[in-house]
Parts: sequence; C-alpha cells; structure tokens
Amino acid sequence: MLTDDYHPLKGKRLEVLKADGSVVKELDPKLDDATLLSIYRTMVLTRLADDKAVKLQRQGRLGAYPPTKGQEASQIGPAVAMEKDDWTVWAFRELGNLIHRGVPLWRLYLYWMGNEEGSNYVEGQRITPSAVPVGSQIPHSVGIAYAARSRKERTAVVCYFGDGGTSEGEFHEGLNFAGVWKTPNVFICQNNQWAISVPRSRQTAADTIAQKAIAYGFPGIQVDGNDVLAMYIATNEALERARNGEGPTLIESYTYRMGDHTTSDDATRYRLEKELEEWAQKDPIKRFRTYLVNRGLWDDAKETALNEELAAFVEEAVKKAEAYPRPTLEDTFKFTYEKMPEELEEQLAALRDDLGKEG
Amino acid sequence: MLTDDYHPLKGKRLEVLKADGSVVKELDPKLDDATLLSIYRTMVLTRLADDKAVKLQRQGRLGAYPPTKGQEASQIGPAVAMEKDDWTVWAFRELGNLIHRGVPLWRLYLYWMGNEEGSNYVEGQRITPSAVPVGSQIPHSVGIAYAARSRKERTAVVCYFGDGGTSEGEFHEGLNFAGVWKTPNVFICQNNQWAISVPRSRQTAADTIAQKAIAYGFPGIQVDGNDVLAMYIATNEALERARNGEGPTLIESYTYRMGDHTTSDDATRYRLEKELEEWAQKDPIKRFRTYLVNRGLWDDAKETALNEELAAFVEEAVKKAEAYPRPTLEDTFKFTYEKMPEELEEQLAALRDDLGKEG
Amino acid sequence: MALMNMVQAINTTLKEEMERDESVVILGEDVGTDGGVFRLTEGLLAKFGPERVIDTPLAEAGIVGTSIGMAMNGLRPIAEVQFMGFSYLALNQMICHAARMRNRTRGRLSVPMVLRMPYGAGVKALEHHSESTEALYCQIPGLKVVVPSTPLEAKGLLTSAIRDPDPVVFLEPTRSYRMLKEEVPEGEYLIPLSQARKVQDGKDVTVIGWGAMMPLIQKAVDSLRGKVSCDVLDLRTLSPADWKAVIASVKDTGRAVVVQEAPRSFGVGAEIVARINEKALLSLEAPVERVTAPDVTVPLPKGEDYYYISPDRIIKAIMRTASY
Amino acid sequence: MALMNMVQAINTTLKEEMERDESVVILGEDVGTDGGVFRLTEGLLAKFGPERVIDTPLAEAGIVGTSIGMAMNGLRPIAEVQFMGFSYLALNQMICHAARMRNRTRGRLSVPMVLRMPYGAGVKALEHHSESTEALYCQIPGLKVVVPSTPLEAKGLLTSAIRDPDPVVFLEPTRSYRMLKEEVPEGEYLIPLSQARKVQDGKDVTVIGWGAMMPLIQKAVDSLRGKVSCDVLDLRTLSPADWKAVIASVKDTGRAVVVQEAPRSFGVGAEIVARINEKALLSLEAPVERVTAPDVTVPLPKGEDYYYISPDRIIKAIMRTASY
Ligand SMILES: Cc1ncc(C[n+]2csc(CCOP(=O)(O)OP(=O)(O)O)c2C)c(N)n1
Ligand SMILES: Cc1ncc(C[n+]2csc(CCOP(=O)(O)OP(=O)(O)O)c2C)c(N)n1
Ligand SMILES: [Mg+2]
Ligand SMILES: [Mg+2]
Repeated sequence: MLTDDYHPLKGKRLEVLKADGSVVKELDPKLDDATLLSIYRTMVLTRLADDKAVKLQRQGRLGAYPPTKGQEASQIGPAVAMEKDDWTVWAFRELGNLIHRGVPLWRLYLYWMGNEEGSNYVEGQRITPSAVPVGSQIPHSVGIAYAARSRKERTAVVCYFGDGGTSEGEFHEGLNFAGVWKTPNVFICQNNQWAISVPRSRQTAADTIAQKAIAYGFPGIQVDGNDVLAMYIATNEALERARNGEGPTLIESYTYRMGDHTTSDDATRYRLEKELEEWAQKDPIKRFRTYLVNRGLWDDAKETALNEELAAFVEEAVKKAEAYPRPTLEDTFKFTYEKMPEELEEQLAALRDDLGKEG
Repeated sequence: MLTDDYHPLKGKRLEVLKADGSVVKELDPKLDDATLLSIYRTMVLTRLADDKAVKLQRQGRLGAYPPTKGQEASQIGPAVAMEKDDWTVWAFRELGNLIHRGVPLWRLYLYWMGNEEGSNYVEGQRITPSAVPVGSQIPHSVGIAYAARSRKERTAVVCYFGDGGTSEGEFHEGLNFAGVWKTPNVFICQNNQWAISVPRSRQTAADTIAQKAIAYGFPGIQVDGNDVLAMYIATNEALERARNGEGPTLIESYTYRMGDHTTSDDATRYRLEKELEEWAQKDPIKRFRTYLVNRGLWDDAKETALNEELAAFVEEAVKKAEAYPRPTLEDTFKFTYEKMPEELEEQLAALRDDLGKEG
Repeated sequence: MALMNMVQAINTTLKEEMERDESVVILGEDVGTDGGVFRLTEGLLAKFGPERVIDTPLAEAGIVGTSIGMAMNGLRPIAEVQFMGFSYLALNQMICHAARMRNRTRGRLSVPMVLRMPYGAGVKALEHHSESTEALYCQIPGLKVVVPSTPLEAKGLLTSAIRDPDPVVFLEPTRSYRMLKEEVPEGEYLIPLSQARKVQDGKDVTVIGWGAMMPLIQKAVDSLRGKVSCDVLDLRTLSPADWKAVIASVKDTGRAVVVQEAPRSFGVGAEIVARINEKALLSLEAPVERVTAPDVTVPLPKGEDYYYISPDRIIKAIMRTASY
Repeated sequence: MALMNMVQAINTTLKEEMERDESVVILGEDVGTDGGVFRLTEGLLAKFGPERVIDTPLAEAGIVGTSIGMAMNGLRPIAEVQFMGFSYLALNQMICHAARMRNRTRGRLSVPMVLRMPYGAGVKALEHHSESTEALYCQIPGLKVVVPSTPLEAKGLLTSAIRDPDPVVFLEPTRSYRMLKEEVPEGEYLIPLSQARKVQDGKDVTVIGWGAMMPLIQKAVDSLRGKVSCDVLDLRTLSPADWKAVIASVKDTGRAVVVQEAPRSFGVGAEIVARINEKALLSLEAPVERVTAPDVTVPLPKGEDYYYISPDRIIKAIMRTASY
C-alpha cells in the first residue's frame, strides 16, 4: 500500500511523474490515451478559465476571486479517480475538480459574479456549494459519507481544504469523527504553502500535514500535488479503501498557489519572487505536457488548436453567465425556508413598497 | 529523553513503580523521604476529601460533583514537579493537584457548594478556576504561557483535560498554537478511559492519545497515570523542556475513573463491574503505599494516625465552607464588570425592590 | 393516552418518529448506551441499533457539522447537545450552514435536522448548565426555534420539528423535564410550528411566555384570579413567531407583561415589545413590562434565587401593569 | 491633526497604544507581515516585532482563547478576527470565558482584551463577509460592544476599548473604512464608552443608528432639512448602552426611527424600541419604526441592493413617523 510505503514519518513524498516528463515505472497507473488527453484538456481549460476570471474581476465584471493557478493537478487527478456517484465537498479553490466532474463553467462564473444560482448545480453532480468559512465543510463531508453508507451505497466522499484549514477545530472534529466512524472519506489537503500571508511553517509545527492523520488513527500520505498521476494513484487507492469499508485517508497534496490569494490580495507583500520562479519550474501543466509529448500524444499544433477551442469555450461561458438574469427581490426571500413564513411574506410586501420600482 | 524512548508509536508506556511496589532502577527519581511522605499525604487527603464530597452531595449539602478517585497519582505527581510560580490550568477533576499546590480544601468545597468565592484563590496560587466547557481551557493555558514568556519568566503552565476533551476543536487549536509558538506548556491528558459513558475507543481511532502530539510537531508520551513516580518524572522532563524554551509536551496519563462521572451519573449503566475490579488492583494509593512500606517509611500505625488527622482536617474544611456567608444580591451583580454600569445599578435597585426582604 | 412527564413524552416521540421514518437518526454525546444524561433517548439504541443511535465523540461542532452533512444527503438527523451552554461551539455550523444551505443553493440542498438541547436555570446546576440564550438562535434567518412547555406540547411540537424540511432548534426546559405529568396521546400528534397557544382567556392583561416560564406564569395568574383577568399566551415557536396572536391579544387587553427567563437586554422579550409597539401602540394603556433575569451571568446555586424568576415577581409586574 | 480615513485612524491608535503600554499585543490572521487584509495593522510588525504583533494559525477560537489566557496573565491582547462572519467560531470563548472570568473568580482574574473585527454589508463581498450580527454579542452580560462611525470616533472609542478593564467587542464598519477622511488629533484622544453621541439636534423625530448606518442617516436627514427636524443619535456603544440619551431625546420629540443594518427580528433595534416603550411610552406620538434588513441571509452581490438599507428607505420611515 502506498500509505505504508510513504508513511508520513518516513519523510517521503509520492511522485510518479518526474520533472523531465518520465514516469516511475512501478507506479505508472497506465491510463489509456483518451483519459490522459481528457486530463490535459481539463488542465488547460482550468488554467484558461482561471485566468479569465481574474481578468473579469479586474474589469469589474466578477467579484473577489481566488485563483487556482498551479493547483490543477491536485484537483484533476482526484477527479479522474472519482466515480460519478462520489461527492466532492470543496472549499473555494477547486475549480479544476468541478470542471472535470461536469459542473458547467458558466455556472461557476455565475457564482463568482455574485448570484446564488451559481451554486445550484441542477446538472446533477454530487457537489456541495463553495464553503467560505475555512474548514467548516469538513464535518459535512463526514456526515454525507455516513448517510451514503447508511443506504449501502458504495459512494465515497472527497473533501478538499487548504493547509490553513488544518488549523481549524472543525478540521480536527471532522477527521476524528471520520476515524471513529470509519466513513468512506478521502480528505485532500491542498497544501499550497500559504494561507493568505501565513506560510505553512507558521501554520503548524508538524513537519508534514500528512502526519496529522496519525492523530486520528487512519493513513496519511504526502503526494506531489503538481503531479497529476501521483494525485490520481493516491486518490484511487484511498477511494478503494473507502469503498471497501476500510475508512478514511488524508492526502496532503504538496503544491503551490502561483497567483494571489484572491484578486483582493497582493502576494508580493509577503513572498519572494524567487519562490514563485522556483515553483513555476514545477508547473503541473508543463510537466504533464512534456509527458504527453514524450509519449507522442501531443504536439504544438494540437496545443494551438486546443487553446483556440477552449478560449472560445470560456468566452461562451462568460457570455452565458453575464446573460443570466439577476435575482429578483422575491428570490432573496423565498429560499430562506421551504415555505415562506407569513412574517416573511409581510416583510417582502413592505420592502417591495419601500423599494418602489427597484424591487 | 523519555519522550524519545517512549515515542508514542513504539507502543510503550512509561512505568516506574511496579505493581509489587518495586521501582525500575534507572528511572527512579530518588525523591527524598519528606517529599515521598508529602506525596502520600496528599494522595490520602485527596481520597478522603473526594469521598466526603460525594457524601455531602448525597446529603444535599453540596452540588453535582465529579469524583476523582483513582486519578490521584495523575494529579499529584505533576504537582510535585511544579514550581510555585507555575500555573495549573484545570478542567474539573483535578482535586489532587490543587490541594497539593496549596488551594485550601474548604475553598474548593465552597465552589462545589455553589459559591463563586470558591474560585477566588486569594491564597495566591497561580491556578485558573474550573473550566466546565470541556477542552475550552486549553487555549487559555497557551496564552498564559505566552504572556509569562513575554515577561521573561521561567514559568511553565500545566494544563489538564480528559480523554474526551481531546475531541474538541479547542484542544486542537490550543495545541497547534502551542506548537507554533513553542510556548512553555505541559499538556496532561488524564485518559481515564471514559467520557461519561463513551469509552476511549469510541472517542478516537488513534491507538493512543499521546500520538496526537505528532500532529502538532512536539513530543508526546504515554505514562502510567496510576504511578505517581512515573507521572512525576514525565512532568519533570516536560517542565524542563518548557523552561528551556524547547516547547510543549503532551503527556497522556493512562488512568481510570473509579467513581461515577459525577454524582448525577450511574456508571453501572454503561460499564462492567469487572473493569472496575481490575483497575482497583492498580489503585495508585495502594501501590505507592506498598512502595513506602517496602522502603521502611510507612506502617499501619502511621496509616491510622494519618487517616485520623486528615479526617479531622476534612471535617474542618466542610465546616468552614458551610459557615461561609451566602453571596448577597449585590455580589451577583458587581463582578460583571470592573465598574458597575448605570444600567446594572438600575436593574439591581429594581430587583431589590421586587425581591423585597429576600434581596 | 398515558400519563407522561416531558422526558417520557420526548422519548416516545423520538421512538415513534424513528419507527415511522427510517431516515431519522439520533446523534450526540451519551445518547446511546447511557440513554442520554437526562434519559431522553433511553432504550433507543437497543431498538434501532448503533447506526441510527450514535454515541459521538465529545465535540459539538462535529455533532452538528456531521448532522448537516447527513441532512444534505438524505437523512433526518436529530442532534443532541448536552446543555445549551455547550451549543456555542456549534453556532458556526448552525449560522453559516444549517440556516443557509437552502438559500445558498437555491433549494438544491437543504438541512432538515433538529438540534435538541436542554436549556434554562432553576435547577441549581453547575456553571454553563443553566443557559437561556435562545435569542442567539432566533436572530438567524433560516432557523426555527421551538420551546415546549408541557409534555403534550413537547410531543406535538417535536413531531412537527422532526418532519419540518428546515433546521429546527428545539429547546427543552430542564426544569420542566420531570415537573409534571399529563395525558399524552399515543401515535401521531402534531402541533403546527409558528402558532402560539392561548393558555387562558382574559381581558385585563396579556401575559406572554414560553417554556419553563409557563408554570410560573400559571401560578401567578392563578393567584390573581378574581383580581386581574389575564390573557395568557404560550409563544411555543419563538422564530418565526406567531405575532398575529400576540397583537390580537394585546389589542384586546391594552396591557401586556412578557416573562423571559434570560437576562433583560437584547432578548426575545425585546422583539415582542417591539412588535407590540409597531402594531398595537394605539391600544396600549401601559408600557409593556418585561419580567426578566438581570444582565448578569447565571449565578452558581447559592445565588440562583436572586436570579431566577419567581411567580411573585410576575404577580408584581402584572399588578403594576394592570393598575398603570 | 491630520486628515485620516478610518483605517488610518485605527492604525494610528493601535500604534500609539502599543507605544504607551507594552503589555498591548496584537494577534490574528495576517496581522503581521501582510498588515491585515484591510491594512489595519500595517507597519506594526516592523515597529513592535513578532512577539507583539503575532501572525497566528488560521483558527478563531484559538486566537480568542489564547488572547483570554494572555489577558488573564497580564497582557492586553487585541485580537483580530478577519470578518465578523468568522467570529462565531470564537463565540464559545467569548461567552463562556471572556465575559465571565471576572465574575467567576470574584474579581481575581479578568480579561482586558479587545476583539476587533470588520462587520457589515454594502461592499458586494463574498458570502460571510457582510455580517451584522452584533446582537449576538450584546446579549452577553460581561461583554461591551462598541461600533465607531467615523475615523475620529474610531480613534476615541478604540483607545477607550483598549484601556478598558473588561472585554470589548469592537466592530468596524467595512463600508466606512475608506469612505471619508476627517481631522483626527495626534496623541491621546478618548471617548468614554457607554455614551451616545448627539449628531444633530432636532425636534420632530429622533433617529437612532450606529456604525455604517450613520452616513446613510445623515443623507436622509439632510435631504429632509426644512421639512422634518431630526434629532440624530449615534449609539456608539451598543452594550451597555446609553439609554438615558435615547429616552431624553424621544421624550422631546415623541417620535423615533431606529436604523439597523441587521435583519429585522431580534436585533439591537428591538431593545431600543423596548426601552423607549418602558421609559417614554406616554411621550410617544407614533410607533417607533425600525428600518432594517429583512429576515433573510445577506444576498450575494447581485441581490445585495434589495437587502442593504438606502437613504431613501430611511427618508420614507422618517416621513411616515413624522406624519403619523
Ligand atoms: C473561518 C475563516 N477564517 C478566516 C477566513 C478568511 N480566509 C479566507 S481564505 C483564508 C486562508 C485559507 O488558507 P488555506 O486553508 O491554506 O487555503 P488556500 O487559500 O491557500 O487555498 C483565510 C484566512 C475564512 N474564510 N474563514
Ligand atoms: C463542551 C462540553 N460538552 C459537553 C459537556 C458535558 N460533559 C461534562 S464532562 C463530559 C465528559 C468529559 O470527559 P473527559 O474529557 O474524558 O473528562 P472526564 O470527565 O473523564 O474527567 C461531558 C460530555 C461539557 N461539560 N462541555
Ligand atoms: Mg493554503
Ligand atoms: Mg475521561
């Protein structure tokens, strides 16, 4: 088992894809070409969609946005390992996972543009809405897993959070419950080295995030989060354990946030250019492209074509999101409870009067 | 270092005093006779005072009370290792530590009788009041340690909590802060195997509580909590590390709650008589007495005399606590803020009117 | 029909609802083997097994947070927090998630859960075991807050709470758990949420209360019988409340006394007064008086009698209001 | 004197108080290197070093809980929570410990700390960044709750809060951080807590608000100048509040409008109405009107304008009240 070979106290990190694009043979998951290409496609789409979101924000067309650049492998590898019926419980920086699992990009833009309809994934994916209070989604993922198991589903739940999120009490309570209940959970900590301006080293005195699993009595493993194949095999093994009733796993995806924390942030205030440059060398998309090129699956012409196609796709998504109708006054009331209480009906009527034609 | 030799993942528990009263030579702290006798004295006093509290509760003379029987070594060993300037931050079942450190018994009775003056340790000990919300005192102990260090004091802070307490988010946040700040904290988890009716095994899937320290990047150690010498040396080493700026330690005191959770509880509803009997064999006081007898420091005559003396002492404490004046109406108002706001003055006056002579 | 105290009524309701709907699960500290520290869940583990009656680790945010996840995925969890004074640890989950999931997802996901807990003083308990901080929950849009005052009420309201599609905070007055027995019907018995109960008709003064205050109010108005005729309302659901019933009564009587166990300021009573002001000011013949605890921490047992509301204080307030 | 916005005024105050009293420390997420996400603590790390300006791990209960410990042992911590919407995680510490340590130990230990945080909507922010849940804190005996409305007010009130011997929750209106500049004196400037500020004298209607509502109220009353004469009060300290000032004004005008950013029910406004009812009922010529948000979750940006109070709504309420 990977989690034995890479036990957190052994000081090793799981890597499959080397910097030069070669793979560690005995770990190669041997994915078929179509899958490999679909991974690459989502990686590029995520990168483009992410860049676009930042641009839209600068233009005042989208609200505060947390760029995901650099973390694509960490999100897409697990998405490839997941089944349609599995759940993603995410934080706010997991664009790649959601896109790969089929949430329409335009809907995600709609969310970041400030419309609740952007979290209404009517398309049917088992994906919770973004959870802004850091770490607060973790207990949900455990309850969701418990409920799935209680119906004898073979569903697993992948829950994402950041390195900063591991400091919250709700991280602790969630993982501890999962350990005791042996729920089918896969916890993925995207350790992108920063929680806004606070570096990993000031977040916890533990050498790794992975070793925190020891506190909960289940396996933990540190994985190169810029290596989409490593993230795939680690998640795959964890999902299998989950489905077999062997309980949860904590995966520390060792990665890097290449952008600012959000569009409101200026990362140059607290981190050195040099660090960013170093990590740029480890760009997950570049590395995976080299691998595809080496395997003869990819070339410059394909790259150009893909980029053009996806750029157009992204533009379409923006258009669709921007054309989406603004919520009505009633919309802001009617989802507070399943049935609107009389009291709220009255408040709605009074506010409509007060707002006049605005309402 | 003990914490290396007894690293939590090695599956070993620190023991000094064997069941037959002999000691593991190379671990013997070689305490002088006076200290040994004072330890025994507090152990017996704690047992008697505890029994008395339960009786008083049954007679309606004291409120709900959490018996500490069986955990005396776990509380007194550390007290012996502590300096006068050190802090104890406790939960609610640490009678022995407080008595040994000099809080008058009558004052503690006063607290359990339901008078806030019972937490007003004017005697000068650095001891926080009882913290009822489980685990909530843990972050305080870290702040207290931080403040002490900021004044360059060589003070350390011993913080107690139970096995149940380790499941709370505030345990996690407190220990994580302590790890990052390298504060002079010694965390003692009295793992008495139960959190009311929930057994240790359902509290966390970790094999030991001690291994939870790994999550925070500092040493943890499991200690036989019914062995006062083991608790002494473990705390001693941890305190030294704390004072030397080497940061916190987590000590898991492996012990047993021989009584009910509180006087409102009936432990026979959830645990087997057999378990209690097994643990009675490991009674910390019995074991330590055998040791003293073996060393020629103790005999039956001394035992009888001590029991008589302490029984009288306990009676005195009860008398004093019962004679303590009931709080006045004003007392219930005037400590809300340093200076009573006008609003409260008015409420006090109005309530005094309403209550008439009661007030 | 059987004579039951509130503990029995709640226990029976839990059992019946678990039988009726197998998506109902119970979780909390000591709810299983021990049957709950107040025995509210006694016998349920034996009947429904450990998958549906779950002894959790000691962590309130964990209990409520996992309940939210369960509710989002098809279960109907009833979470127990051991005392209201420990529920603050779970407030983040209640405010940020339970109350908002439906709105946040435009109805795609919802959180049909009940958060049960004992509340209130007057039982000479340890610190933090006597809290009455219902107003914390009332001010959160998306939550419902319900407080039963008798065994029968407990059954009817809890049944509705469990079947409600939205999160309900269900506050059980510790002091009333075993105070009185009354006839409670077997089988389905529902009291709709957001409807106040008229306890008795009267014409001089409206007296409004809920939960553990109701027996004290009853004593007070009984002793005033013949002197002051009181229109007594048990609010039952504090939020969203039945303001219509409050206003109708005050319009009739022109006078009102609100009895609130919690400290005076920023409590549920204030909202009641504000509503009366808004909708019945012109009918008022006296200021609405609030009988409350003072703005101090609940004292330990030796001082509790200064704090806890007595029928005598209610009587005085009614008299003052009646003769204003 | 220098022209400052509220961010600068608070930053200066923090600096001056840290210079004056070396027991003052600052802790929170991103308060050090980054200078705070709103730059409130900019420059302080460089000046006072990492022992006094502490970048903490991401854990609100940890921040507040360790602050309580520091305060119990001689420091005067100023804890920052990044947004009010994340402060619920620390409510247990505030309610169970900060508010009670003095009473619990009969004065032996106390918690002189400030919990600072930005609050409020109207800035088109992400979910949870627009909360105005001050009433959660107001109802807890032992806490003080303070809300400045201008840069000058921020300096005077924050100085008093830092020097106060009891825990103070200091709520900074995000929307006002950079809205306006005004002259702020250098050096010591104190505004006593629990004293309201008379913003302008008037005789027809009392208008009461605080924090980010004050500029909206100002716009409203300005536009009514000549038509309705408003007596405007900035409450400043919500708890313990200056009820005398409120009552005195309403006794003069006989009419009042309360402007509260938070949802309607169970907010601070309700307590204001209740107080007016109790002490000035006979002076009232109209119901006290509350202008508030509706009882719904703060909408995401596209819906926020429905929710956030406009001067126009205040004007309408004043007119209704004046002509009642
Ligand atoms: C409970 C809570 N506290 C503070 C914040 C403000 N905040 C948003 S993201 C963030 C840092 C998160 O760091 P991490 O968990 O590492 O995730 P990352 O942003 O790096 O993806 C902070 C402090 C929040 N959203 N929730
Ligand atoms: C936050 C909180 N939740 C629940 C309780 C009720 N309660 C009191 S003690 C206890 C069990 C504590 O177990 P443990 O931490 O092991 O300490 P022990 O009682 O065994 O000494 C519980 C659940 C509480 N006091 N605080
Ligand atoms: Mg991060
Ligand atoms: Mg225990």
